Amino acid sequence: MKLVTAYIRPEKLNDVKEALGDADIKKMSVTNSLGCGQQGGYTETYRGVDMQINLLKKVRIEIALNEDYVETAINAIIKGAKTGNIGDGKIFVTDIIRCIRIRTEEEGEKAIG
Amino acid sequence: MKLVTAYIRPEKLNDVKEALGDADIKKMSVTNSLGCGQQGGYTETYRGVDMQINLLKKVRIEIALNEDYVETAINAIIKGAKTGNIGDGKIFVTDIIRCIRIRTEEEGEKAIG
Amino acid sequence: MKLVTAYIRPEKLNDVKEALGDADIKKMSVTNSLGCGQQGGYTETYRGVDMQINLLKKVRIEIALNEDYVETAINAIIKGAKTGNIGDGKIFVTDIIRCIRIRTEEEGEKAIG
Amino acid sequence: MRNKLTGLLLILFSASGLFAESPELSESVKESFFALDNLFIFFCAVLVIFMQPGFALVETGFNSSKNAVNILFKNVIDLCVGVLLYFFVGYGLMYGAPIIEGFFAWGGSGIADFDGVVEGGALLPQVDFLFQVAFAATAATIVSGAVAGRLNFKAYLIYSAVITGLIYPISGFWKWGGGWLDAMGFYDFAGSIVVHSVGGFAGLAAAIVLGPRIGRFAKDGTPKAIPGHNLPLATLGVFILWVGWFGFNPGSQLAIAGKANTEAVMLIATNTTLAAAAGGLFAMILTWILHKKPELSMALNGILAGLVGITANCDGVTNIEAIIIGSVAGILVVLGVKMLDRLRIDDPVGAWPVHGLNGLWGGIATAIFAEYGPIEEGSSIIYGNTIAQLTGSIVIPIWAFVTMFLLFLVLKKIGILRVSREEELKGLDIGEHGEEAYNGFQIFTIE
Amino acid sequence: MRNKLTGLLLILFSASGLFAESPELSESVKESFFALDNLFIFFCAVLVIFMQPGFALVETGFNSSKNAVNILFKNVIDLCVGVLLYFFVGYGLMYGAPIIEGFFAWGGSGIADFDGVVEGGALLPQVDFLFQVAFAATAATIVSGAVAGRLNFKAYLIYSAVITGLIYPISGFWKWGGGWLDAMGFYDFAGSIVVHSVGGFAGLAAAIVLGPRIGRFAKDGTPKAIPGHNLPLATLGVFILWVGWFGFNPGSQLAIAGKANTEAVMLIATNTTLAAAAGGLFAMILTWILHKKPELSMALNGILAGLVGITANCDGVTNIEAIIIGSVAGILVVLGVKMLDRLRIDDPVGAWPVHGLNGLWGGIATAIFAEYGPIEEGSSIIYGNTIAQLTGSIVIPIWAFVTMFLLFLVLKKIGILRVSREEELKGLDIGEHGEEAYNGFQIFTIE
Amino acid sequence: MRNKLTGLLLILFSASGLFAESPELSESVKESFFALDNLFIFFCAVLVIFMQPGFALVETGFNSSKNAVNILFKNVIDLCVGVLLYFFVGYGLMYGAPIIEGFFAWGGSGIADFDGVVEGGALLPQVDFLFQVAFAATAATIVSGAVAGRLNFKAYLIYSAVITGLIYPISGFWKWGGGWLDAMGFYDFAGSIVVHSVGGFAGLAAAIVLGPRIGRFAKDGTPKAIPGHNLPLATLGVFILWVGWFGFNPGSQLAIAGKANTEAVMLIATNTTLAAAAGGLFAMILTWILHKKPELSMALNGILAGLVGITANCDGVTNIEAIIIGSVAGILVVLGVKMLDRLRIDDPVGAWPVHGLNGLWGGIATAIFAEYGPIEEGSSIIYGNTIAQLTGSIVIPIWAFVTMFLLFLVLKKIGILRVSREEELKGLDIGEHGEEAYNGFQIFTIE
Ligand SMILES: Nc1ncnc2c1ncn2[C@@H]1O[C@H](COP(=O)(O)OP(=O)(O)O)[C@@H](O)[C@H]1O
Ligand SMILES: Nc1ncnc2c1ncn2[C@@H]1O[C@H](COP(=O)(O)OP(=O)(O)O)[C@@H](O)[C@H]1O
Ligand SMILES: Nc1ncnc2c1ncn2[C@@H]1O[C@H](COP(=O)(O)OP(=O)(O)O)[C@@H](O)[C@H]1O
Repeated sequence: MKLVTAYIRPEKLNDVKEALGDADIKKMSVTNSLGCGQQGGYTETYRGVDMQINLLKKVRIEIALNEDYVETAINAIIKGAKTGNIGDGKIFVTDIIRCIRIRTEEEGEKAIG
Repeated sequence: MKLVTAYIRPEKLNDVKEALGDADIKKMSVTNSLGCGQQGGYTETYRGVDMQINLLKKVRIEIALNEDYVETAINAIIKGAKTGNIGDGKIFVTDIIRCIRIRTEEEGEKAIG
Repeated sequence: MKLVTAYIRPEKLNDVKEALGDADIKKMSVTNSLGCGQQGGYTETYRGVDMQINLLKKVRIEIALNEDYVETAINAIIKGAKTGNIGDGKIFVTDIIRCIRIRTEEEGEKAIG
Repeated sequence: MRNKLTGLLLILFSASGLFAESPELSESVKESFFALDNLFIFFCAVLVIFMQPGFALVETGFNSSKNAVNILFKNVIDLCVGVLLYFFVGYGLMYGAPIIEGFFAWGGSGIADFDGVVEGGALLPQVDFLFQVAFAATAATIVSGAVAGRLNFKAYLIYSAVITGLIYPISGFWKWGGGWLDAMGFYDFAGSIVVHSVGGFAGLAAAIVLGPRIGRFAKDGTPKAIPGHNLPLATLGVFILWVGWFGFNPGSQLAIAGKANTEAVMLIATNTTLAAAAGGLFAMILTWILHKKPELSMALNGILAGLVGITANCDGVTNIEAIIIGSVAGILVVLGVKMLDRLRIDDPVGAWPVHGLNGLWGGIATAIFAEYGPIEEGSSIIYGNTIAQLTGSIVIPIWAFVTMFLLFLVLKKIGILRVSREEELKGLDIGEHGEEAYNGFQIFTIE
Repeated sequence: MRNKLTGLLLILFSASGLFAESPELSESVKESFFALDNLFIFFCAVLVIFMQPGFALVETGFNSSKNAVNILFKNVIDLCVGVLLYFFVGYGLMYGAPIIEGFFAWGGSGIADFDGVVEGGALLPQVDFLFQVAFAATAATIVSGAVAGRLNFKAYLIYSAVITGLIYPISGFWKWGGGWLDAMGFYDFAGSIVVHSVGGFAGLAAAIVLGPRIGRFAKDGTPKAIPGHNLPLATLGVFILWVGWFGFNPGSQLAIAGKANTEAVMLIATNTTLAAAAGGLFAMILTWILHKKPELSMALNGILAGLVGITANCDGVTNIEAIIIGSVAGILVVLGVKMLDRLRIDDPVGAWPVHGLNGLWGGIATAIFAEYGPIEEGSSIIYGNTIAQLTGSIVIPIWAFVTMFLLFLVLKKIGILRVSREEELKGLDIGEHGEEAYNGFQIFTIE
Repeated sequence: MRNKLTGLLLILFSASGLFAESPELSESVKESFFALDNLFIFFCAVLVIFMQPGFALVETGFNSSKNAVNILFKNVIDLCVGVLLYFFVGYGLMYGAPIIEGFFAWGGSGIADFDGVVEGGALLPQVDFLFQVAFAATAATIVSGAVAGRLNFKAYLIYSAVITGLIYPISGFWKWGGGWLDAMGFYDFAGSIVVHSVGGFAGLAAAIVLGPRIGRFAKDGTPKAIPGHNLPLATLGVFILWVGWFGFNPGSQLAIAGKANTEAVMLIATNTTLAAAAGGLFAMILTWILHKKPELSMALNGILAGLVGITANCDGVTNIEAIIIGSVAGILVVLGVKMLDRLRIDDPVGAWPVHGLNGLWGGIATAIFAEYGPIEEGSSIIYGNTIAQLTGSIVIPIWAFVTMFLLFLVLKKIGILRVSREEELKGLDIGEHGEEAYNGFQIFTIE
C-alpha cells in the first residue's frame, strides 16, 4: 500500500478532484498548507511597505492506495494540477505498512478503498 | 519506530485522546483535515440552492511510537473513534527512520516518548 | 529521498527558515498543527473557570530532500528551533519512494529540489 | 415608565394654562413641545432597537463558532416575532384597562389612535409602541444567550412568542401599566426588574431545565471552560449596548421638554455612563485579583452589569451614588458567574449574573440610594420604599422564573426542548439551519 | 421627497399668520420649529449614512472571504466618490430648474445658500444635501453586492460615478424634483422605486452583462451555492440597515414639527418596523417549508425585503397593511432568488430580489393599499393612482436597467469589465488590491 | 468649545429681551430652546461615545490577531478609567476657575449643579460633562493603536489615567477653558489640535520610547509589513468613526436653536462629510500611483485624515474649501506613513499620520482658509490669526509629546513599559490576559 501526497495550487483542487474521480479514485484527505519552493513568493505592499510573501498557499492531498492505483493517481493529479508554470507543486509517494478502517476494523488492502 | 496516522471524526477527538491517555500514550500532533471517502458527503441548501458538501471535516492525529506501542495505539484509537457508521475514518501506519528531540538533540527510541 | 518532518514552536518558524536558507534548503511545506507532548499544556482561566489547554500550537514543517541533505537539514532545524525548554519539538525522518514535479513531470532526485 | 405620565401632564397643564393671551401662539409652542418629546422618544426607540444587534454580537462572540448562526438567528427572529406578537397581544396586555384590578388588563390588539391633546409629554401611541416593543424584545433576547448551544430552535420560537406576548406584558402591567406593584410604591425607572430581571430569570429557568452543554462540567462536577470564539464581536456588542442604553434609560423619562425633564434626562444619561464605567473597572479589578490576569470577557460583563444595576434608579441617585451602584454591580457579576459554576448551571454568556442578579441589585439599590416623592400628591406611600422594592424585586423575578420553568418543562416533556447529542457536538448551525457562520475558515471546535 | 415641501409650507404659513400680536415671540417660535425640523433631518441623515456600513457588511458577509477587501473597498469608495459627484453634479440635476420640462433640470453645481424664511419645514440646503446624498449613495452601493467576485475595480469606480452623478439624479428629478412622474400623480414616499429599484435593476443589468462567477452554475446549468463567509457580519449589517431605515423612511417626511408631521413620522417608523418583522418572519417560514430548514440568510433578506417594500407607502398605510406588505415582500424575495437561479443570473447577495423586485412591489403596493389626496388642491389627479404607480414602477426600473446595461456593455467592449479567470479564482483581494481581509487565518476557499 | 458660549448667550439674551408682553409664554419658548439645545448635545454626545468602538475596531483590525484582545481591552478600559478620572479630576481642571491665570485652573471634582437661566444655549452640566468626557476618551484612545503589540497593559492603565486626568484637560483649558491660547486668538473648533493632535503626538512619543515591534524593521532597517488581521472590522470601525464625527463636529457648535446655530450645525455636518470623502479618495489615488494598486487600508486612513483635518475649521470654511482640506489630508496621511517608516518608528495603525500630522494640518488650515471675527467685540485679535494658529498648533503637540515622552520613559525605567520578547512573539492576548480573540480558529500568525 502506498501513500500519495501531493502539494498543488488551491485553485486547482477541483480539477484534481475531478480527474481523480474520473480515474475512480474517490477517497482522499485534504489539508491547507503553506509552501516555499522555486516559485519564490511575491511582493505585495501593505501601507506602502513592501511585504515579501514567501509562504504561498497550497493544498495538500493525501491518498492511500493499493500499489496498482499509484500510477493512475499520479497521472490524474498531474492532469488536474499542471499549468506548466512555476508553483504547480510536487507529488511524493511513501510506503504504508498497515491500514485499518476504524468502522469495521478491517485491515490491509481491502480497508484502503 | 512507527508513525500512526489516523483520520477521525472531529467530535471524537476527546474520546480518542482519553483512550490513548488510558493506554499511557500522551504525545501526539493533531491537524484539521478535510476528507472524502465512502461517507460521500451531504447536501445542504444555501439560499435555496443545493450545496453538495463532499469534503467533510475530519481531524488527523499523528503519533510517533516505538514498535511495541503500535498495537495499543491502534486499539485505543478504534476504541475512541468507532461509532460503526460510515465516516469513522482510517488508520495508517508508516515507518520512521530517524527521530530527534530538538530540545536535547537525543535521537532514536528514547527521543520519541 | 527522505522526508524530514519537524514540529516546532510557531514563534521559531522564522529562525528555522533562516537557518535552512543559510544551509541552502529553500523548499518546504508548512502547516498549522496542535501538539500534545511532554510540555503538558498550561492552564488558563476563562470567566473564572480553569481551562486546561493541552493541545498547544505548533508548526509542522515538511522538507523532501535527497539523502545527503538530511543531516544538514536536521542541524539547521535544531539551530533555529532549539530553546532548551520543554516544548521545542521533534524531527522525524521517513522514506520517500518517488517524487514528481508536477510542472515538468520530472521524477526522482532532480525533481525534489 | 408610562405611569409617570400623569404627574408630568399635570406640570404641563398648569404651564399651558398661562397661555391665555395668545391662543394660536401658545398652540404653536405646545406643538413644538409635542414634537420635541415625540422626537426624543423616537430617537431613544431607535437606540433601544439598536441594542438588538448588541445582544446578538455579545452572545455570538461568547459562544462557539459552531453555534453562531443559531444564536444570530434567535436574535433576529425574536425581534421579528416579538414585534408582531407585542403588536397583536402584548401591548394591549401591558397598557390596557384593568380586567382583574391591578393584576391583569386588556387594551385591545394593535395601536390605538391618538386622542390626546397636542402638548409636551403627550406621546403618540405609534412611537410609544415602538419604544415599548424595543423593551419587550430586550427582555426576550436576554434568554437566547443562556440557552446557547443546546436549545431546539422551535422551542426558542415558542418561548419567544410566549414571553413577548404574555409573560413580560403581564408583569409589566403590574408596574408600568399602573398595576398593584405600582400602587404599593414599587419603583423601577427603566426596568432593572421589569425588563432585565425578567429576561435574566427566564434565562436561569431555561438553563436549569435544559442542563449544561456537553463538556461544560467534568464528571466530578468541575467546571470546564468553553471559551467564546469571537471576542472582537462580543466587545463591539457591549459597546453597542452601552450606546443603546442611552435610549433605554434617558428615554424612560418619556419627555425632554420642560426644565425638569431636560434636567432629568441629562442626569440619567451621565449616571448611566458612570455606572457602566465603574462596573467595567471593578469587574476587571476583581478578576485580576482572583485569576491573576485582567480578563476582557468579565470586564465586558461588568459594564453590562453596571448598566443593568443603574437602570431602576438612574433618575433618583447622585453621580457618586451611580458610581457606587455600578461598582457593586461589577463585583456582583463576577461572583454571580462563580456561583452558577458552583451550582453547575451552565449560562454561557452570564445572562443571569448580568441581567438577573444585577436586575435585583438595581431594584434593591433603589430602596437604598434613590429618593422619590409620594406616588400621588398627599399619599403617604413613597415611591421606592423598602417594602415595595423588596416585594417587586422578588415577585417579578419569581413570576418570570416559575412561568418559564414550567414552559421549558412542557417543551421538554413534548420532546422539543434540546437538540440531540450528535447535533450538539457538531453544532446547531449545521443541525438546525444547514448553514455555517464562517464558511471556508479552518476552525478547530474541539478541545 | 422634496416636492411635498409645498404642501407643508402652506400649513405652516397659515399657522404663522396667526402670530400677529407678538412678532418677536412668534419669530422665536418659528426658530424653534426651524431648528427642530432641521435637527430631525440631520438626525435622519446620520442614520441613512450609517446604512453604508450596513450594506458593506451584508455584501461582504454573503460573499467569499477572498473578495472581502474588494467589496468593502467598493462600499467605502462609492460613498467617497458619490458624495463628491453628487455635490458637483447630481444634486443640481435632481433638484434644479427644469431645462427640458419635466425631464431634465439643472440647478448649478454645489449647494445653494439658504434664502428661505426661518420657519418649520424650511430645510437648510446643507442638511438637505446631506440627506439626499445618503440616498444617492444607497442607490449606488446596492449594485456592489450584485457584481461581487468578478467586476474590475476600475469599472466599479466608473459605474459609481455615473450612477450618482447622472442616472439616479435624472430619474430622481422625474419624481422628487417635481418632474413628469410627479405631475401624473406617481407616489414614492421614500424611494422603493426612486432609490431601491434603481439600485436593484442596475445590479440586475450588471449581473447579466458580467455573467455568473466561475462555478456558480454547473455545466448543465444547475445552480451551485457559493456560500457567504461571515454570517455574523452579514447579520450585523442587516440590523444596522434596519436601524438606518429609521432615518430613511421617517426622515422622508422632511419635518417633524406640527401635529401632522409628528404623527406622520411616528406612523412611518412603526410601519417600517412592522413590515421588516413580517418580511423576516415570512421569508423564514417559506424557506423552512421549501428547504426543510429555517435559513438565516434568507430571513435576513426577508427583513430587507420588508423594509424596501414599505418604503414607498409607509406614510399612507395602516399598521395592518404594513404587516401585509412586509409579509408579501418576505415571500417575494425568496421567490425572486429562486427565479434568478432558474435564469442562471448570478446575484450573490440577492440585490435584485431585495431592492429591485421589492422596490417594484413597494411601488405597486402603494396603489393597492395607500391613500393620498390630490397632487394639488383642486386637481383631479390623485397621488398614488394606479396608472401613475404602474408607469413609475415600470419606467424608472427600465431607465436604470437600460442605461446601466449599456454602460456595462461599453465597459465590456473596452475590456475593463471583468477580472481575469485566474484573478477571480485567487480572489479579487489579492488581484485588485494586494491585500487580504483576514491575514493569518487559515481559510479554505476552494470547494 | 465652551468658550463660545459667551457669544451665544449674548445673542439669545437680546432675543429674549423682546418677550416682554407674554412672560409665561416666552418662558415656555425658552424652555423649548433649552430642551432643543440640550437634546442636540445629548444626541451628539451619544455619537461621540459611539466613536469608541470605532477606534477599537480600526486598531484591532489593523493589528495581528494575537493582540486583538489586548487592543480591545485597552479601548474598553480607557473609556471606563477615562470616565471616572475625568469625572473626579479632568473636568474640573479643564473648565475650572483659573488658578494660574491662563495656564491652570480648578473647578472642583465632579459635576456642578445647573445654576443658569433656562434658555437656548444654556447647557446642563450633566450633558456637557457627557459630551466633554467623550472627547477626553477620544484623545486617550488614539494612543492605544500606536502602542499595539508590545506595551504592557499596566503601563497603558497608568498612561490612560494620566492623559484623561491631567495632560488633556490642562492643554484643553488653554483653549476651551478660556486660557492663554484662547486669549491670543487661537481657534480650534472641535479639536484638530486640542483633541486629535494631543492623542497623535502622545502616540508618537509612546511609539518612539517603546521601539518597534519585533520584525517590523529588518536588521538593515528596511521596513517589513505586519499586516492587519481583520479588514472588515477595521472598515466597519472607520464607518462608525465617520458617523460618530457627526456628533464630534456639529455638536461642538453647542447649540442648534436659533437661525445662526442651525445654519452652523448643518454647514459643519456637510463640510465634515465632504472632507472625509475627499480624504478617502485622494489617499486611494496616491497609493494607487505609488504602489500600483489601490489599497483599502490607506483609503480608510485617508477618510480619517480628512475628518481630523476639517475638525478645527469646519464652521468657518466653504464646502469647496472643505474638499480642499480633506484632499490635502488624504495626501498627507500617505506621506506621513512613509515618513515614519523612514524614521523607523513603528506606529501600527497610523495614529500619528492620521491624528497628529493631520491635527496639525487642521490647525494650520484654519489660518489659511477659515474666517472668523474678533475674539471679543471691539478686540483687535481675530480668532484664527496666523500667529495664534501656529502657536497653538506647535505648543499643544509639544506639550503632549514631551509630557508623554517623559511618562513613558519613567515607565521604561521602572520596567513596566514593554512586555517580554517571548510574550510579544506569542501575542499579548495570551500573555497579558490569558484569553484568545478567536478561539478555535486556525491562525497562522507567523511569517
Ligand atoms: N522539497 C520540497 N519539500 C516539501 N515541499 C515541497 C518541496 N518542493 C516543493 N514543495 C511544495 O510544492 C510547492 C510548489 O513547488 P515549486 O517549487 O514552487 O514549484 P515547481 O514544482 O513548479 O518548481 C511548494 O510551495 C511546496 O509547498
Ligand atoms: N484512501 C484514503 N486515503 C486518504 N484518506 C482516506 C482514505 N480513505 C479514507 N480516508 C479518510 O478517512 C475519512 C473517513 O473515510 P470513509 O471512507 O468516509 O469512512 P469509512 O472508513 O467508514 O468507510 C475520509 O473522510 C478521509 O479523510
Ligand atoms: N510521539 C510524538 N508523536 C507525534 N508528535 C509528537 C510526539 N512527541 C512530540 N510531538 C510533537 O512535538 C511537540 C513538542 O513535544 P514536547 O514533548 O512537548 O517537547 P520536548 O521535545 O521538549 O519533550 C508536541 O507538541 C507535538 O506536536
